[in-house]
Amino acid sequence: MSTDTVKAVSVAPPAVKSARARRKNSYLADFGLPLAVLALIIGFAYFVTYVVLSEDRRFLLPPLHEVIRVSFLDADNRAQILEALWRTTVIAMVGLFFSVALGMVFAVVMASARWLERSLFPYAVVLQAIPILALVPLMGFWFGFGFTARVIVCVICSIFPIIANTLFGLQSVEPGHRDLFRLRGAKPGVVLSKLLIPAALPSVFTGLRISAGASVIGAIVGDTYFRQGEPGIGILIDLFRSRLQSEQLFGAIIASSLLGIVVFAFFTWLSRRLVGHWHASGRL
Amino acid sequence: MSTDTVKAVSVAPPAVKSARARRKNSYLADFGLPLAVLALIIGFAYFVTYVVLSEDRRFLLPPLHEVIRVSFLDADNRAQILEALWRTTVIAMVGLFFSVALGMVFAVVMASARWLERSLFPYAVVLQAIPILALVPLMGFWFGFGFTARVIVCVICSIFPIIANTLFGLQSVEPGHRDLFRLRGAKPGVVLSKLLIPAALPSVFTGLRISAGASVIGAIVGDTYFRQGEPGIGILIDLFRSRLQSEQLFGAIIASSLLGIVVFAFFTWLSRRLVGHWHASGRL
Amino acid sequence: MAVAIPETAAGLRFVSTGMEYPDGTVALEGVDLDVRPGQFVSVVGPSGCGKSTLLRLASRLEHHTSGEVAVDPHALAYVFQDATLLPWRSVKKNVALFCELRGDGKADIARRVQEAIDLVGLTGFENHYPHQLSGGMRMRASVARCLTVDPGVFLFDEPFGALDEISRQKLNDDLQTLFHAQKFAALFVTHSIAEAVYLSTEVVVMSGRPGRILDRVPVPFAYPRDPQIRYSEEFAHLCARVSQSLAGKEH
Amino acid sequence: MAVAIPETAAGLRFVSTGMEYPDGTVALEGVDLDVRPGQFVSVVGPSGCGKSTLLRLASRLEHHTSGEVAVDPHALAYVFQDATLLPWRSVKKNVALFCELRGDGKADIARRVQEAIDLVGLTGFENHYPHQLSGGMRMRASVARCLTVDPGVFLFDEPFGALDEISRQKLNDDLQTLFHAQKFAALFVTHSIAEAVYLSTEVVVMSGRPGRILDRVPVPFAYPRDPQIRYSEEFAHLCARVSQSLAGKEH
Amino acid sequence: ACGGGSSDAGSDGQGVQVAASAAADSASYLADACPATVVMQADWNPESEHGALYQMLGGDVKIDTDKKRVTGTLVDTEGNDTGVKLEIRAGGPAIGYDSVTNQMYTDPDIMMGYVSTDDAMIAAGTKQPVTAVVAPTEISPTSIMWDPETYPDVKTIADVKKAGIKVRYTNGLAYMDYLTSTGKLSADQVDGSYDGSPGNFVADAGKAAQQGYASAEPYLYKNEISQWGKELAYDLVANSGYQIYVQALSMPSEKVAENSACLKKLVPIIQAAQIDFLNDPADANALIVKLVEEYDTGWQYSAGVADYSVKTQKDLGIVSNGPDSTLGNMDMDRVQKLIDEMQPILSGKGVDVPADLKAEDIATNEFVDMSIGL
Ligand SMILES: Nc1ncnc2c1ncn2[C@@H]1O[C@H](COP(=O)(O)OP(=O)(O)OP(=O)(O)O)[C@@H](O)[C@H]1O
Ligand SMILES: Nc1ncnc2c1ncn2[C@@H]1O[C@H](COP(=O)(O)OP(=O)(O)OP(=O)(O)O)[C@@H](O)[C@H]1O
Ligand SMILES: Cc1ncc(C[n+]2csc(CCO)c2C)c(N)n1
Ligand SMILES: [Mg+2]
Ligand SMILES: [Mg+2]
Repeated sequence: MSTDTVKAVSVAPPAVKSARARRKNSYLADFGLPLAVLALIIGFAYFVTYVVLSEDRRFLLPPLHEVIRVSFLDADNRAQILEALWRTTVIAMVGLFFSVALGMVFAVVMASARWLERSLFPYAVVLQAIPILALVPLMGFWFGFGFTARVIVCVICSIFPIIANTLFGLQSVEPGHRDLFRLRGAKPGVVLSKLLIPAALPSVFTGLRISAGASVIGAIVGDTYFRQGEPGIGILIDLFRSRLQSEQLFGAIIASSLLGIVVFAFFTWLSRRLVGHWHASGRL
Repeated sequence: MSTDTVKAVSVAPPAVKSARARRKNSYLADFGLPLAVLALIIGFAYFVTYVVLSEDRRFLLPPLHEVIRVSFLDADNRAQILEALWRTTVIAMVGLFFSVALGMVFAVVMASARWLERSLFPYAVVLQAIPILALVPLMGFWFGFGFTARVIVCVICSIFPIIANTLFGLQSVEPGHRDLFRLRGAKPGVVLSKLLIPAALPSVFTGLRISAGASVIGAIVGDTYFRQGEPGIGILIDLFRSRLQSEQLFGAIIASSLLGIVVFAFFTWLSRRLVGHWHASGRL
Repeated sequence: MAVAIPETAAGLRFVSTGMEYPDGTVALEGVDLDVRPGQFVSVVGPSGCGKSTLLRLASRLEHHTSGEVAVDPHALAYVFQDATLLPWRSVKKNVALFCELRGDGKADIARRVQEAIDLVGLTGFENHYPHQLSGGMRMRASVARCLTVDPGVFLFDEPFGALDEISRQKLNDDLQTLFHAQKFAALFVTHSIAEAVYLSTEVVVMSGRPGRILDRVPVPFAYPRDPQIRYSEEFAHLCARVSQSLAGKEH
Repeated sequence: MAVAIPETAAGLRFVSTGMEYPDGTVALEGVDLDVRPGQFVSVVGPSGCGKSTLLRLASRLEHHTSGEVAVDPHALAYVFQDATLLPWRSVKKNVALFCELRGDGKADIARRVQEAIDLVGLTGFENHYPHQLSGGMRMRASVARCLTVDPGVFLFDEPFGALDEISRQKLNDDLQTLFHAQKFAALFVTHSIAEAVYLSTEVVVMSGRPGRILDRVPVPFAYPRDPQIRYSEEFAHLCARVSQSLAGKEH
Repeated sequence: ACGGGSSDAGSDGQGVQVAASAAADSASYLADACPATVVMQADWNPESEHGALYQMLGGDVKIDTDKKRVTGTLVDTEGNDTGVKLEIRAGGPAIGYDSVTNQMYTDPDIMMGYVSTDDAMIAAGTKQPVTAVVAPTEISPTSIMWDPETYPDVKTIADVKKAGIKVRYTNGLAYMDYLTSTGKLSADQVDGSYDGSPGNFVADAGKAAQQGYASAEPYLYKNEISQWGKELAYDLVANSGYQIYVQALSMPSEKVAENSACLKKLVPIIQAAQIDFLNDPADANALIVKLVEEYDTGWQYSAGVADYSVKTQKDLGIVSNGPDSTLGNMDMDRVQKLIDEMQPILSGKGVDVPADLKAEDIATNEFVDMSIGL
């Protein structure tokens, strides 16, 4: 034990003003640094556009301000993109709703017995690993080529993370907590609502964060194969691509990415609200 | 406290022979019941084939024995499917490898500071929510239309669950365990290898289970857009589809689903090996 | 091995009960023990001898591998060795859990919960979450949870081990009052011999692993017991006897 | 508020230290305490008074909000109130953790680990996992982990609370021997007044929340202490004084 | 096709034999005017609609099964070596369904590619202008087809509209914008989900009509898709007034001038090759079938469909001289008419086709040998 080390760690208490300073610091970290990273990425995009790509090839990644100007400042284009985005959003949300509802039920059923897990999990994997493309005519035959089929595609794309993470959450429930309920002879429904669901919630939210993006992709994929009814952003992306409209193409991509981020952010916020007070994963 | 209740719970100890009986029972539950469920599903498929579908629509879901006969009992067809499947497997595995490696690094970086998480997570979401279709020309320009691009598509499809679940695992590390390492002034690398990774492992495996199927889908999607180099099962699916070779189409779908299940089962097995001795999620 | 369990049995009964964990650890061997309503049996024994296992068998959370166990599982309360509070529930909601499970009315729950919280001295911490409590406070919340349900069989696994002597003595007195009033069957694991003697109708001394019953020390004091009996000679005598049994000495 | 910390300080020093948790709970107020190498200071006080908080400040795992804290963070060992064993490591590997973190050689680790395991009486359970242990065994594993590292500052948070009297007395004696040999600075939280007096050079009595130092009781016995001093009159006298301070009575 | 390498077609009758070298002063000696390798980007997998290109390959072809490209000596109508190589790159799936225009603007090695008039207009509107230098195909084989059993009274696209039949087409193709904007089909009867697979058509038993190539799909559905196995009826989209030059060989407009010397000699060779192909498609068709097999991108092409394709190209005048006696030239009035009709339609869809776009901006007959014709 040397003198120096002790001197080194003689720590003055945080001064009174530090609370405000810390908050300021946290604002900086919460918003400033992420914005700095965003700026960096935008800078990189411009670098690619203007330095890496020769003029002829600039359509591969058009300048961002052009993308914004053409896609979002032009009223017609903006309306077109936002309308299509809205329709995709509806599909994605309906799909996600069913994914969450069905996925959690599926997981709860599987968690209730090992043989059920072993019997059912493989089909969940198949559902996830199956190329949707291959099922298009069959699904079209049953569900038509419109809203229903698109929602189903979205569910297929986004249900598995919910199942896997809910199941993980259910299996991670502390044995001591289970004992507590067993001891008092709690009914399965009560165990579910008062123990299993709350305990699995942080995990479920992780599943939701994965499914957020997956549902958007699912809606876009569904758009691609099932084109009856109102066109969504997937159709628009296809269209812009075949019409070589790079700016609008990237505009549509940005719009659908933002949709993914918004859904993701929503669940992050919800998770902080619901589990932040007791589980670290909720404290972003 | 009634007399009856006590009588009711007077429990004789499990007899000595019960160990073997229990094992038998568990074999039944582990293999018998899942097989029964499989039989049920096959029965349902036949029902659809022969009862729901009229004869000229039977190609939408051909009889399973025909699928097997044409796709797997015919040597040529089997060779064709297995060869393509093998190539897809290679892509899926290489892709999954990078997903796991990059995804875990990404998660560890994000877990190291809140501002990093807030700064980087949105881009992971974008990566996941972006329609790959839209990036085809840009990726083709940079990475060609072959192996590299296909692996990248596979990574894009399968990295997010790894990131999200690893991050969740890292955030769920018990504060007391962190204290243990902080107390002894452990270096970040040591904390990572001796605390964070082991503690996050059960969660990481949940991510791997999701990514197992996603990597197969990613490889098939990559096949669709990047057809230079050796063709995989995705191309075959496309081919059978365009020729309405239903039996082979379903054969190929079954083969790729089995690939998904095999990868999934491998990680389930590995998770039992690695975390089964201490975490309930590893004990399937 | 079919030992007849008397039909009139209530409370707890172990008949040459043994328990071997799947990994081969034999935790208990040939335990014969009866705890009837109105009996307060304390168990003392070396760490790892199978005391918690005994309580887990009594609660049917674990299953014995030989002999027999009979227990009235209704109205069973069990203070676990760990606090096992639900981290997403505040102290108040944690304490309310058992009442909720029983389906009590809201007002009734609120009253019982507040009484129990006041009793264990957690007043003012009703809305705190478990991670905001000290170790002893967590155990007290856990005890409070069990105090809300008027149990017929009450199992305690070192409930007051994490408490200072003063809190401990207060809770001992409160528990004794409760026992005297409700006459439940109590099985109480503790490491404090004085506590065991002060509370119990009988102290059971267990041997090291595998746990067997080494000695049974009946405690003749009548309830309610005056805290001052702790300083009586008979009390000291009983403690010494338990202590000697524990140390493996014949008496 | 810049209190000069003597440059020669080693061990631990609190200078009018206070600690308020973010939720507003004031855990400590104006604590002045010095623990030099060769001093063994026990802390007793009511549950929830801030004893664990004091140790967490001493270990720099938590930060004080007023006053000053000085500590030599090297060679710090801390037996937490919970066992905090890593569930994926066997007992042996858990006990080896601190040695591994220090980068000891394999043979050295194996030797130290076995010594520590033997000392706490877990021989035979080296390859068990934490969930296969009893509560007391887990705490002993946790103590063993800290015994492997020859600490300069040793913090204990009720290390023996979950143990029976016999194991406890044995570990008390072993710890005393260790202290006498190594002369570390020890800060020891316990609820057993006898244990505090038996082990310490000084017993510090804390008040209920917010924790302040109510009384300091120096213990004059020389080391090594004969277990028999527990039955001496002076020992009883010291215990009584601590007990009274704890009960809030002036002495 | 293993290892992703290349293989020689050999001299077993696949491809046209190289007879001799063209004299250095002959019209078909390209070495002094053209790049050492002339690279052509096709818009799809090898098919008989691309016959002219494959006809120009000598017998010494090297097939890159990895990148889906074929290279060989560029030979003239006599089979003489022109002194340069010809590389034909497969399009469609081989390039991730990217557009030929994009490919030409990304890879400067590509000299020419197949671009249809409508796509050239779109390219002009997105600042990737291309100019067609020769149009080997006179009429687009793109058709709407339907089941004559279900709809015995339907003969034309106008009837399809009248009958209100759903029409499945591939999203993004401009011809459908034309048909719907001009009221030749109604917007609510079309469905852009056609992805090349016959599954949906067969599954609803021919209730809907579907897009298809007149030179391929009728044969395929009758002979190679056993679940259908019947005749299809169809009507060319061109019959409704949508007169594009499909698969016209084009290049970025800025490159036309610098390549004019080459084009002057090369375009007549292409014209002649198309005529040679129609007269004797056997060698080129054999190569096409072989390439499809070797490329292994999931596309299938039988000798039967290749023969049917050539026959249909002749019968329907898909490959023909058109109104004049020259094969390969473009009727600039026809192009201008299409521009005038399509400009407002495309602009309405958000594609900024310049209002003053002229036929000359996207097509030129400058290099066409007016004397070459069927
Ligand atoms: N889940 C388990 N698997 C295997 N062995 C176990 C398990 N739980 C406990 N044991 C073993 O059973 C024995 C008795 O454990 P138990 O928890 O009943 O002890 P205890 O008397 O309560 O000890 P303590 O006073 O330390 O709490 C111990 O040796 C322990 O290692
Ligand atoms: N993380 C926290 N957030 C808020 N309050 C806390 C936190 N940890 C402890 N406290 C509060 O600080 C006070 C002191 O807690 P501490 O754990 O130091 O008590 P203790 O003296 O160790 O008690 P015990 O003997 O029961 O272990 C308690 O009132 C407790 O509620
Ligand atoms: C058989 C056949 N099917 C699809 C295409 C692909 N394709 C290339 S250009 C074009 C649009 C024509 O206006 C289409 C559909 C093809 N070439 N041949
Ligand atoms: Mg125990
Ligand atoms: Mg404490």
